[in-house]
Amino acid sequence: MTNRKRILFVIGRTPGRGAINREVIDAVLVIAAFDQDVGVLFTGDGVLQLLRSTRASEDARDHAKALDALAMYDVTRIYVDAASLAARGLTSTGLALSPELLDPRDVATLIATHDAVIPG
Amino acid sequence: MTNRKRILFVIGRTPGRGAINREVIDAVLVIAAFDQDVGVLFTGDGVLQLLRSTRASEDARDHAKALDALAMYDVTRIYVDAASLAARGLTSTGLALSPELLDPRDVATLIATHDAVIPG
Amino acid sequence: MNLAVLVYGSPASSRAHISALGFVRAALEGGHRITRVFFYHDAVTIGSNLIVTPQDETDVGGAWVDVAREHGVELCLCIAAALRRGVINGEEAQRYERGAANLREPFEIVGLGQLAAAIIESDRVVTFP
Amino acid sequence: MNLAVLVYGSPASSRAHISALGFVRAALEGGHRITRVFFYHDAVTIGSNLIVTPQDETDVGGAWVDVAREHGVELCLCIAAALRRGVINGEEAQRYERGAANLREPFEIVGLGQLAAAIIESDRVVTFP
Amino acid sequence: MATLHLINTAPATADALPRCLAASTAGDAIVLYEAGVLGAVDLRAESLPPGVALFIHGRDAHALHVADLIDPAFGLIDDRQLVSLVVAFERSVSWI
Amino acid sequence: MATLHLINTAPATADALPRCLAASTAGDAIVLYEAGVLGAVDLRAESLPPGVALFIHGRDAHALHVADLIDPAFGLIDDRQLVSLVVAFERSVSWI
Repeated sequence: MTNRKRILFVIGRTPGRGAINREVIDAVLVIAAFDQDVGVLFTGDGVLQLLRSTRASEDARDHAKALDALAMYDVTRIYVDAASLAARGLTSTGLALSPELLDPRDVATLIATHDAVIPG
Repeated sequence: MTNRKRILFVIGRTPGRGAINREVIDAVLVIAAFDQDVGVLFTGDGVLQLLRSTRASEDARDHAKALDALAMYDVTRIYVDAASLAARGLTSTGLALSPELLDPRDVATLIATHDAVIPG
Repeated sequence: MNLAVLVYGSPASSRAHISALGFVRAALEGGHRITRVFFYHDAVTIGSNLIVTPQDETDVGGAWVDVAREHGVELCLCIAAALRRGVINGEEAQRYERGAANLREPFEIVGLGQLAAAIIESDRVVTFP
Repeated sequence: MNLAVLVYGSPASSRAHISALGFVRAALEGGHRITRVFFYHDAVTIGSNLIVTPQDETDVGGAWVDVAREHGVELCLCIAAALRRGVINGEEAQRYERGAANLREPFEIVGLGQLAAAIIESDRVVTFP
Repeated sequence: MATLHLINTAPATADALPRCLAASTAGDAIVLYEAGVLGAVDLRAESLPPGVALFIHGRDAHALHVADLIDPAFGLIDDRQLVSLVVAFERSVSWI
Repeated sequence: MATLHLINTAPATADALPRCLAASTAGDAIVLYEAGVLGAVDLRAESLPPGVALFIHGRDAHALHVADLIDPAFGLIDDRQLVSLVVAFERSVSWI
């Protein structure tokens, strides 16, 4: 397909809400499989999807596996909103997927450099 | 039925969200029809259900009618959380159902004087 | 103690059913009595027998069915909420001229009066929004 | 202009469908092209033919059907989301051995690839969460 | 480069508006609709980032009875105008 | 007279916790569960109203990976303990 677009997913929901977060990741993977240039930004309570712990529930481990599939589909542009982390008392240390840390100005630029933005 | 309880509904959702607000009012009416002593507290974004305007949508007029049915079922103990009004820049002037204005301490007392509390 | 349990949240986009299941199991094991669980609002969609759960996900409706079978708990969907969301039993399907019913047994469709009775007769009411 | 429209919210507990319907009608009247509307997450429950809408409430599914018939817009439910929430067509009902199907025509059940194609081919994407 | 930002959640039930404001730049526009119109009650035009326009869906402002509480500097729009905005901007972002 | 308050929503997506804290009195208890556990991250025992206890559902704190970020003064509970609390208090209120 010659029609290669830059598509950004903006993920803002807490983890552990049932099937809905899984469905978002499935959409990311399918669009990546169509050979599009896909980025994923975690913002708001969505940043919590990047936390990991050794005592994770089965649910949380399943979601971690789904997120890890992103790299297999060459979705490697992963970003996290630094202000959302800070507002929740979190740091970027040890986050899954090694996201690029963006301040609000960077987020604006990120959005402005994509053809379409899909919330999740 | 000799088993007469004091039951408080605590309504916290914005109006206009579809059937869900109507379903809450239906539950209030049915429990009132069982001859219980029912009170209704509007709090958070739920206080917006008490606003009225002349340019209301059809939806909003239907909901107003449902609320007005409360009085027909003798649900006359209607309360509104003053702090929630203030936080939204609203005053109690012109609110539907003429609710009693409660400060946070009054809300605590109201809850403590009911046998069961149902969110809505 | 006699507990009334209400569940409001959607099974697919909230944790309400997971939380309520954990609570109900622990309460029954603790010797408390739960006669009925009431599903209201979007929670009623749990009572459909047309849900197909992917193999690597929990069949939440099935977990409720297990609780009902093991402990004799009634699983009650409020009728108005269920009809609005397309969960219907044989009787209502006939009344509203639908070609099929999709209620998963032993879930049952009841009137709001049952909810009122459960609240009135219980010692405690717990809601999972 | 070629618009892709995504709807996420539950028909019974959000305004997503009302907002999306207003937008889609205005866009079509304005001469824009909407080939398909995609329903994802809880929005897929709109495609059930077992929903019974009370007489004093709007039949939102029927409003979508009208838009589809008048303007040739395809109403697409994403398959994984639909199966999880108990909306199923004849083919899937057979595959998963369900006694009935409940898809309201002309809603159709499609794969996520159709969503991808619509996003890729459109000039603008609008989502109603 | 300009982006249309859409918000349908109330300030009390989401932090979408502050995140959206932080990520808006001159030339962008914001549309508040559904419960999102409640975000306009506490907002003054002066508190928007420079060069960012804000519109409010009139249908929803009336449905929630807050049309009279909103800074008249903000324009009330209908679905036809929402479509025009979606077409005029290069992309739209729904904040959840 | 004592009340058990239940909160299942995150601070960013609901104002349930501040409303609940304002309406709690000595002898009450608060349980945070599901995304509600996120409210505990910014909370210290000293900032609770006097005489109000706060518990956090351990399953959800672990599922959201925030168990290590929470003031150890708050107790982690399981479903069995949640049942005990519901029974021990005269009524429970789920804040939405």
